[in-house]
Amino acid sequence: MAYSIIDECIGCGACRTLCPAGAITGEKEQVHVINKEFCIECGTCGRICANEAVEDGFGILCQRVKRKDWKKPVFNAGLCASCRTCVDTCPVGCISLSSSIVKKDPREYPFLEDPKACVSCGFCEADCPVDAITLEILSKETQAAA
Amino acid sequence: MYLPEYCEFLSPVQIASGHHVLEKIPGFLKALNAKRPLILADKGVTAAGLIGIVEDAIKDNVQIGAIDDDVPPDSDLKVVSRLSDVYRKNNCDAIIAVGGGSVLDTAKGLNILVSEDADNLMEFAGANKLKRPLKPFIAIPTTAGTGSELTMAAVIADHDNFIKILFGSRFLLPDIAIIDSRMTLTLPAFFTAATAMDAMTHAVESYICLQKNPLSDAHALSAISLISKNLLNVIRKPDDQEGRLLLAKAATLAGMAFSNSTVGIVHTLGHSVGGVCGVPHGTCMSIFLPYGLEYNYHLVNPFIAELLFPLAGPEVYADTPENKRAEKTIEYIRQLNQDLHDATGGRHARFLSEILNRDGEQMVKKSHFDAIARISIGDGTKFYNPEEIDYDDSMLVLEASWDGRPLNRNLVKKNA
Amino acid sequence: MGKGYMGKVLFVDLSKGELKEETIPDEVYQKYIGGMGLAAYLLYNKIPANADPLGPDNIIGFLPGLLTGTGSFFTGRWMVAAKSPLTGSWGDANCGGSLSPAIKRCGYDGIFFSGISKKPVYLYIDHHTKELRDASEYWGKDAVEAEEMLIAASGSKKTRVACIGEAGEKLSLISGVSTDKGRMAGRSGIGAVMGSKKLKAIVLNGKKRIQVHDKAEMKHLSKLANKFVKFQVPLPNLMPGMAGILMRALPNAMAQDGMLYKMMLRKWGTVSMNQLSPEMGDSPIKNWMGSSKDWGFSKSYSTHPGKILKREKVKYHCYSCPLGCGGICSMKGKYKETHKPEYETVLALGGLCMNKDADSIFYLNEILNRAGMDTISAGAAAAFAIECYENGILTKKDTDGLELKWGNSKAITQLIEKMIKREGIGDLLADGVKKAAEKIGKGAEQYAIHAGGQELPMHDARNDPGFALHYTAEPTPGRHTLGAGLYYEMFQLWKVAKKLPKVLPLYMKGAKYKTDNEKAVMGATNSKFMSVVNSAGGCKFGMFIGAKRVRLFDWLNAATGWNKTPEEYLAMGENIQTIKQSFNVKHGIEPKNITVSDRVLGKPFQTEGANKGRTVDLEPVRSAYWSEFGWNPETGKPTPERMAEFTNP
Amino acid sequence: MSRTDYSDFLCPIKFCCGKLALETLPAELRVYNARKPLILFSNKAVINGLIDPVKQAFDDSEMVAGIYDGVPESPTLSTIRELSDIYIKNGHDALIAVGSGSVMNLAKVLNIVVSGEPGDLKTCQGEDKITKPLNPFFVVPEASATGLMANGSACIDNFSFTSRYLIPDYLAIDPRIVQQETVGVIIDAAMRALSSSSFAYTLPDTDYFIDPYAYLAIQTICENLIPVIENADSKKGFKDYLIMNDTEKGKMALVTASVIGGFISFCQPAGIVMRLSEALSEYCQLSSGILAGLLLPYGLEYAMLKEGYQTEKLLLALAGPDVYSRTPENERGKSAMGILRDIQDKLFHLTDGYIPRTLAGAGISENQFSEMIERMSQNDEGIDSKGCLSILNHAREGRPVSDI
Amino acid sequence: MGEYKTYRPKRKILKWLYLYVFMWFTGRAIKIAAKVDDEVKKEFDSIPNNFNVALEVLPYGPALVVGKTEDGKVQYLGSSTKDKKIDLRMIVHNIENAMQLFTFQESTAISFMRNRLYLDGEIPYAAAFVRVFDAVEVYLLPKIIAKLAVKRYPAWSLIRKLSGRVKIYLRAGIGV
Repeated sequence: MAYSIIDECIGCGACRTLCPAGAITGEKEQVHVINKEFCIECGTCGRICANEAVEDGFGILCQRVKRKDWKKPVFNAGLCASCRTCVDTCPVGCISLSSSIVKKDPREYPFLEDPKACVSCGFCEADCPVDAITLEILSKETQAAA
Repeated sequence: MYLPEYCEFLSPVQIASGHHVLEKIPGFLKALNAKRPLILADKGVTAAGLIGIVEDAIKDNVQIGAIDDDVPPDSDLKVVSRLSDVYRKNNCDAIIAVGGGSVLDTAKGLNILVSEDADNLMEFAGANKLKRPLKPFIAIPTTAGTGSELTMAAVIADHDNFIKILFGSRFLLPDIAIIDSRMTLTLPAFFTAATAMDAMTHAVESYICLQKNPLSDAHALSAISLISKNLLNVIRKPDDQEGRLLLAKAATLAGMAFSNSTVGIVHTLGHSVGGVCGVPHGTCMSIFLPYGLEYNYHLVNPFIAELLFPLAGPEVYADTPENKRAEKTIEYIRQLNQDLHDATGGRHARFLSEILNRDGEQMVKKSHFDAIARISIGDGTKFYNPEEIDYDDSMLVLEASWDGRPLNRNLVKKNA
Repeated sequence: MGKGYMGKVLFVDLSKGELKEETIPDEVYQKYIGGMGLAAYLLYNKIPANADPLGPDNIIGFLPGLLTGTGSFFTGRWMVAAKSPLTGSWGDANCGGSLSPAIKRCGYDGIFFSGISKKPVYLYIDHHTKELRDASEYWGKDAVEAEEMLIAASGSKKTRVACIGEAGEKLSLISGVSTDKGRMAGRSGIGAVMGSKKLKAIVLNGKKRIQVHDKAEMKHLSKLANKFVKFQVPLPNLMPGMAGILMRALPNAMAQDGMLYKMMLRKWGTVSMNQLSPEMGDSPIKNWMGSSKDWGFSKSYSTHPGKILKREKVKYHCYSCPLGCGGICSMKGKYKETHKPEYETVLALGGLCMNKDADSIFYLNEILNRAGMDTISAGAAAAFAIECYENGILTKKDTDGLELKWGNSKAITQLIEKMIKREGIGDLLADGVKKAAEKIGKGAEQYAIHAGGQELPMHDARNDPGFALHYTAEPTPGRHTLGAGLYYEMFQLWKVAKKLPKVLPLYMKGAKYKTDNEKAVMGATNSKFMSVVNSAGGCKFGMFIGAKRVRLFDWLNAATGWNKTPEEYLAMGENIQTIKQSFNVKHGIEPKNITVSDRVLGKPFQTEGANKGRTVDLEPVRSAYWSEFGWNPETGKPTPERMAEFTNP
Repeated sequence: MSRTDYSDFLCPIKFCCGKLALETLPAELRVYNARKPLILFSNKAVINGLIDPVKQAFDDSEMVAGIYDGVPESPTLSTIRELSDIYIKNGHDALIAVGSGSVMNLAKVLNIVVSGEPGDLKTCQGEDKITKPLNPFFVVPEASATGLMANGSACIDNFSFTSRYLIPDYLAIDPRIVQQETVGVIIDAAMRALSSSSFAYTLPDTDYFIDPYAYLAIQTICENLIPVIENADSKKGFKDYLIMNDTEKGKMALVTASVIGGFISFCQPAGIVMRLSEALSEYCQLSSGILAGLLLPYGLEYAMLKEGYQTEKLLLALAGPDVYSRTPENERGKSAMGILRDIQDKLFHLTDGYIPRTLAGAGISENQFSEMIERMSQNDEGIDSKGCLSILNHAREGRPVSDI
Repeated sequence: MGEYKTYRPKRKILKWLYLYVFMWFTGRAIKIAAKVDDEVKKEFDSIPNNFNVALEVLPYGPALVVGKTEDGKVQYLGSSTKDKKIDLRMIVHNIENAMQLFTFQESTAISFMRNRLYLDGEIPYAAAFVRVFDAVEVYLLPKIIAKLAVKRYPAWSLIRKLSGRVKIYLRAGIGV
């Protein structure tokens, strides 16, 4: 069930720019609107909204989470079957494949190519057929290094 | 109070009872989101003009898909498939069945066909074959007695190869049962007595048989007290609407009781006599009821004693001493049969030899006894009777009930 | 509560340029699952009888499988289906890559195109818009280049493209559709249908979520399958070749367990068969004339698996595949890299034409992928031309000066370049061997090896009679993906479904050629199972691992919430086969006329090589196979009442 | 026409109580074609170790069960969201709630969400807004079950729902579940059920379909409440493992009675005693059930005088046909009230004073009564405040109400 | 907050084995009783030929399949109902209820009445089969146990009971 924005919205537009599905429309300082048909329930708007003006399908207000505390995917190459499901399901496309993850193994494994773009929606963790992905708060250096 | 080690109770049918309930059917249909019902009945019901009453009650705010009233006395596969074409042609989306046991069974079979949109009923024969709730189905019983609007079973005959097919599932139950006093107002005295005794037997047997459980007992007790208070004055004053309504409610309560605590020997023998000699069901019930109590006397006499209170009322109950109450109950029932016999001018039979058909011959003859006994030991209700029944036991009871003399209890075979 | 499928399809009328969505009721999915089944049901009803395959009435559909994107493994294949211009019958081709989930993420279980567009167009769908866009600037570009330009134009790295190359544009009847820079859906000449409609490509970038009934059960089953895929034993490079020689020598055959083939696939991919098949007699040599003698160990050494593996830069996994049999190889010359050529390509361009030169095979593989032409048909056409030239039917003048001799790789390369550009002899051969033989005449038919117009793939029926049955009796003739004796052994369906014949662990080779009813039952079960697999988007390499290890039916139940038994699924497979055959009957195909040349059936039998003395008696097994489906054993046609069941009201 | 003119009655619950009742869960799920139930346990249920018997009930069946233990006492919407996520992600198709009222309440709201979509929470609010039957919902009550689960209403945070589709489809009462319970809780549940069924049973114009349920509830409570409390903590002898002894049967019967009481309070509008005891329970530490028991005789006498409730019928249910037939016509009402009062006395002795004999013992002062009655009469005018005041005063002194 | 785990049901192997042995023995005993005891033979005459009766435990439990072949001979057809023509099924809901039945804590009628056992097929033949089942139990078990299993303990002569019991135990246990 799609998310919805309530009247506390001050129209700052943060969610409009960040929504991976481009489902949010609205003018500056006006109350924004989420288009039910396009919303993919990734929860980004709920996390980014400064004064918590976003309700999820159940009508529960979403809590704001500071961007640095957003949980990002960590890939366990031992379990991974390199089946590219996560690459395809990521709405912002911040996961891509590289064959230099496991030494002497020509297979391509996923890695978080663009940590800033990741909106911590958790689709990769939910869709991975072998549960090889866990969402964790990335420490400073791993975020910079990737 | 009797507390069994394990018991089950279910009666998920909505009961709408009162004097002007038919007018509420459009509301019920809307709640079940149905718009075009098919009304089913049999010749007897239309002859009594009941269809007219139902039609006028709902005509102005519901479009009736179709009205079909040639359902034969015992329902048949071919009739059900013909009705399914009528249902589909008029694209109905609900069934309203007005009538007795056979109309309700036909309606149940029809509901299977149209909801699963199959065309061969045999796929669903047997127990628990249905997997989903069926389309909306409202039952309006017109004989205050059979209680078949509350049973989960439907029996449909297949006349080509002479077998009766049993369908058993919770989804066969109607969504709503309408108890309207106008439906039984014009029931002649003889039928009223027969159906009321049928209801009385349901209540009494469900109180004494193996599946006895607290809830069905409570229903049985209130059914018995309602019938015994109202039966005789309804027979004497047939147009007493209040009495008719209470009798109809009693029949429904008895139906709830016996669909959870199944009946025993009275029905075992009743079905067999009905099958072999074509005697109406109610009549056999009233005849065999005292004998059923006497047959099981040695196992269940404390329960029979408890029946005296709803039957005879507080005064008689207080007067008869503890150990005599069971005898008194049986004697009271025989007396009730006798009063009904007089009130209906002799048409209400008190024992087998008295059963006469329309043109006066004896329907049951001693020569039938052998066939009746053999069929009775194969009847489903036999399992639920406290005491085992075999060929000789049924012969013993048939002999006794031929001329109405009480059953000699020590002849009954007991646990060796 | 998800159901695994999206419940909608998109119909595009190219003549009017309109896009119309159509919802599909749940009952249709319960009967035809999706993918191949859904395509068969819709196209059977919507393509009018004897419509011109290259005309406006023909409809081409792109469909994902039902299980695509649901968390199951081996289910990333997509289907393209239409009336085949090559065979005039039901045509379908399927391919891996990562297009299948992209179709589903646009919210559709199938995208269908009818009519003909006046100017070249391509369909663009993303989360917000779906429209036909002008493709004139891409028309004429080869498939890989067009794909790169279209992805750049769409502005998102996640866009997936399926497009045709030059061959499709030039309506070559052996052209196909390419995706992921070279994964080919090549058979049945579907590329020509796209070309005839002036449809250059479909460009998809949807973001819809795929909901599933029981996600936890899907993961439970996927982890089970992954355990078997990861089990690997070290294998030396020449092991397959040696095994081939051993299998040729032994009088009896061993029932194959899919795990062995899985391990070879995981290490080398399908090229692991490059030496094994010719040695054991599974590969046709020298236009089906030769035998394992002509293409010995030394000749096949140049393309043995180890050599191919050395060129492989990185392994390639299709979407949702844990096995990864593909690869990207580096190349010298004009094109720097190409998809690792498959076993079929290597044998069609190698053994079939006696061409030993591996570099030419790599180069031809790349230019054929870029042109969007089916490598098997191209190799078969080249072999056909060489044999005609050898027997004087084609003179030097006809071949514009090319010395078409067995193994002359330079001449073969130039011939195929001509076929792509339809120049001279190339124009003659670009429509497949059957049309070429008709145009040349002078008794060239005997050298044209095909079934109903479709060039035969690189599996010799004389070695496994199951192939002969599936080449001729199937609604789509000449296909090696639908079934064979070997496939039945590896599927191990008798472990999950009741009343299926079991395979003896060890049996005499002669037993393969007996025409008892059990062979027909095995063949029918193969076809039914593969219909279900193709409808669920499954890849047959995954299914080879074994039905109890890779549990397709349990995945289907968990994804959709149904509670169907394996027998019910096989019955649905039978339903889908019957629709395809009804499509053929509706379009005037006579199933009993679809035959293969005697050379393939071993009449007269070969005197040397692995298939020495082997002949295949096809007729009795074929009619038994047809009666398994309840079709008429003589004509192979379903009864009219059965066909009436499929016409929707 | 009098009120018997129209009555509408529906009890869709399938009761199943007794030995091996839990084992019937898989069979019952098969009837609904459900294959994967989600079982919710309250914290208390987990402490009492109820998980194992329920789990073993599913042994040797083809059903995979999802076990979620530790449903919080006061659930919020986010619990619903988490549970519905689990329900949908694991493809469950039926709900089984084990334990006390709060789990049942949560399960009903969860069933609304998972049968349709989360948006239904908003659209189905209020009275009878649910249009179609929901997914199967089974209930395995603990002895402390307050009967709340049997009625068709549920509420969470600020949403409240009432509909006949919320009533559970199946109710399994199993001795293994009903065993561990403290005496106070049993009494509270029993007295609440006794008061709601007594009012339903003695309605001026009897509703013949509610009567059997009410009659049974009253009869069971009177016969079993005292014996069960007396040997509540008796250990099970060897014989008891084979055949159920009376206290076990008694406990099961009491739970059935409290469930039926809950169901009746859903069919009938709440009686004067129920409303008063709800209000009173804020003023003292006694629970509303025990207060209802205290007020019952006085409330009934008042109702008989004011609206002509048939209290003489009550004697039949309380004492059985023998006593009923022997007491003459006019004293039956009085002796029924007498029985109710001496039940109260027995409870006073058994719980050695915890349950007071009369309202005085509850420690509520005079002016608190009047203040409470004003507050009550604001929100629903139907209250006859003078009558309530007299009931409370009589209850305080323990003097039967003889005049209004 | 609570945590969630799926519980995959375990199989009760011991109880299954107990039932398997018991049903196997009872099945063979029924076959022999049909030859030895004329009352049982009369019951089987009322059942038509080529008619199979199965007492089955859902979902995986053992079954007791007894039937009459074309020429009227009573046969014990093994303990699984897979691909056999079954005309009458007496289905026990789960293995616990079957244990109640076969450890005689509940008689056949009581377990039928408590809906632990339900019928799918012709009722008259089911009644006949239950009578046969009771007769065999009277033969096989001592009186105090048989009384629990049967509604009414028949008043058979001692000779008939003993001779029948010896024959059945011998033929069913050791004989073919």
